[in-house]
Amino acid sequence: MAVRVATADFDVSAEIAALTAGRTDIGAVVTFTGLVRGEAHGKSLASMTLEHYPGMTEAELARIETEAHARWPLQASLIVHRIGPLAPGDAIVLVVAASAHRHAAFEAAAFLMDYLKTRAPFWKKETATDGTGGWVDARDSDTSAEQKWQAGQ
Amino acid sequence: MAVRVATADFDVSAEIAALTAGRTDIGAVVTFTGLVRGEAHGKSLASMTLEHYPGMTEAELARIETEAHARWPLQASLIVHRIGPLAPGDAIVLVVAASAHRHAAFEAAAFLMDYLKTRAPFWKKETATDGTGGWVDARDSDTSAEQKWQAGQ
Amino acid sequence: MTIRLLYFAWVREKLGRSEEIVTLPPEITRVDALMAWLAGRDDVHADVFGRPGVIRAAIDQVHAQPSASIAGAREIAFFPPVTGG
Amino acid sequence: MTIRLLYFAWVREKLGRSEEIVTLPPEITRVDALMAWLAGRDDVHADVFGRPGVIRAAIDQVHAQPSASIAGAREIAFFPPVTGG
Repeated sequence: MAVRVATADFDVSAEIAALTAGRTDIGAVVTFTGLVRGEAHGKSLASMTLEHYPGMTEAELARIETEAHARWPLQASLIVHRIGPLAPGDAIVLVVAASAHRHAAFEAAAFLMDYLKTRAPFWKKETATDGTGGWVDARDSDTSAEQKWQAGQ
Repeated sequence: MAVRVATADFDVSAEIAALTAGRTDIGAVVTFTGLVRGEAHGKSLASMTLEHYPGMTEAELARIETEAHARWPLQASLIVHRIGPLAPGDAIVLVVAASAHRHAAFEAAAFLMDYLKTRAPFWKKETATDGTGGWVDARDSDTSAEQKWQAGQ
Repeated sequence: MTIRLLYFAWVREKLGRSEEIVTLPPEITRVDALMAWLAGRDDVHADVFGRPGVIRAAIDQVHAQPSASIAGAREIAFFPPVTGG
Repeated sequence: MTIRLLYFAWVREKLGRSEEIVTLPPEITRVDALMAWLAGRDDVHADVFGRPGVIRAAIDQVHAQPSASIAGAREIAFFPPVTGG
């Protein structure tokens, strides 16, 4: 289990290699990479800045990871979230879940993202190419995605 | 959409980069990497060989990929499957699904793996460290995983 | 009770500060009471803290409901619903 | 009707060949009839093809049910349930 908050980009292959190095008990590795899209709310995006709550971010991501390990038999997991200024096409977040079997890895990775989206203290501020912008509103669909897990589905 | 059958290993980062290069309409990339586990059916595995049906393999993987694109709004996808001799820890298969949003990418990647497991003409032959071995039997759980999608769940 | 308050995203921007140390009257024992007390400071604070459900709180870096007790807390953060990932 | 037959995995190993070209009698029009006809060749073929449900078939590289027509087929493959991934 590991969490990391960084301005630097990440390398998916290197992270998978680090998690699986020297092990032969992992049969399935699922990764999720979130990218900045060039269009948001009908406008062309110029840039985005991610603010977070240092200390709580790491603590909350670790709690989310612990919860995933309690729910699924995971051999390893990783959450990397970038902060600071980002441009369209840039990677924002990486989640990796490794298990003996694929369904646990898929479900745990989806769970980690759903919980991260509603619980990890990050906030996005967008600037459109027309100069307008502001703080991104939370999406109701993210809250319902998290509640799905709480209902045990 | 792309499928590839190869003896060579793959690089997850390079494949993600190739699928997303020059695009800003992808917000979510999910990858699944299948690895050879060191223990199989209670025995320590020495090696594994993958046989396939050249021609049908590529055709069937392309049909599975087309079905995924019909079910989810995907910007890009990739299936890479290795053949020939493999050792514990080696990568066997890579599935990548890219979409604007994460739930489509997660579901499509899981679907691609479930269908690949039950429909793509690959066969594994295992050799244990004690010299015994043979062709791997299909798992009932893989068939039920595929049937879940047919039932529309 | 002396406590550290932290503000993030548009809460921070509207208040014009990222943190402050405050001394609370003894009758302020829950998150919602603290928000009502802050809302009474001035129009800007009323705009930020006077609409229940719009902003979230964390006590010592753990998400907290409006009804949560703030007894013994070292830091309390206020922020909009999170939008990372 | 002349047709190419392909065998994979333990079907290939038990039969000792990976492919053959056969000429079918005209009454063989479905996958299951072809399997019964192959099972009648000898004990080895009976062991492989005489247990319905154990092996799978594909007609011209598309999965086929036992009841599928083989009319016009160029190649028919027989193999165990797949185990890739």
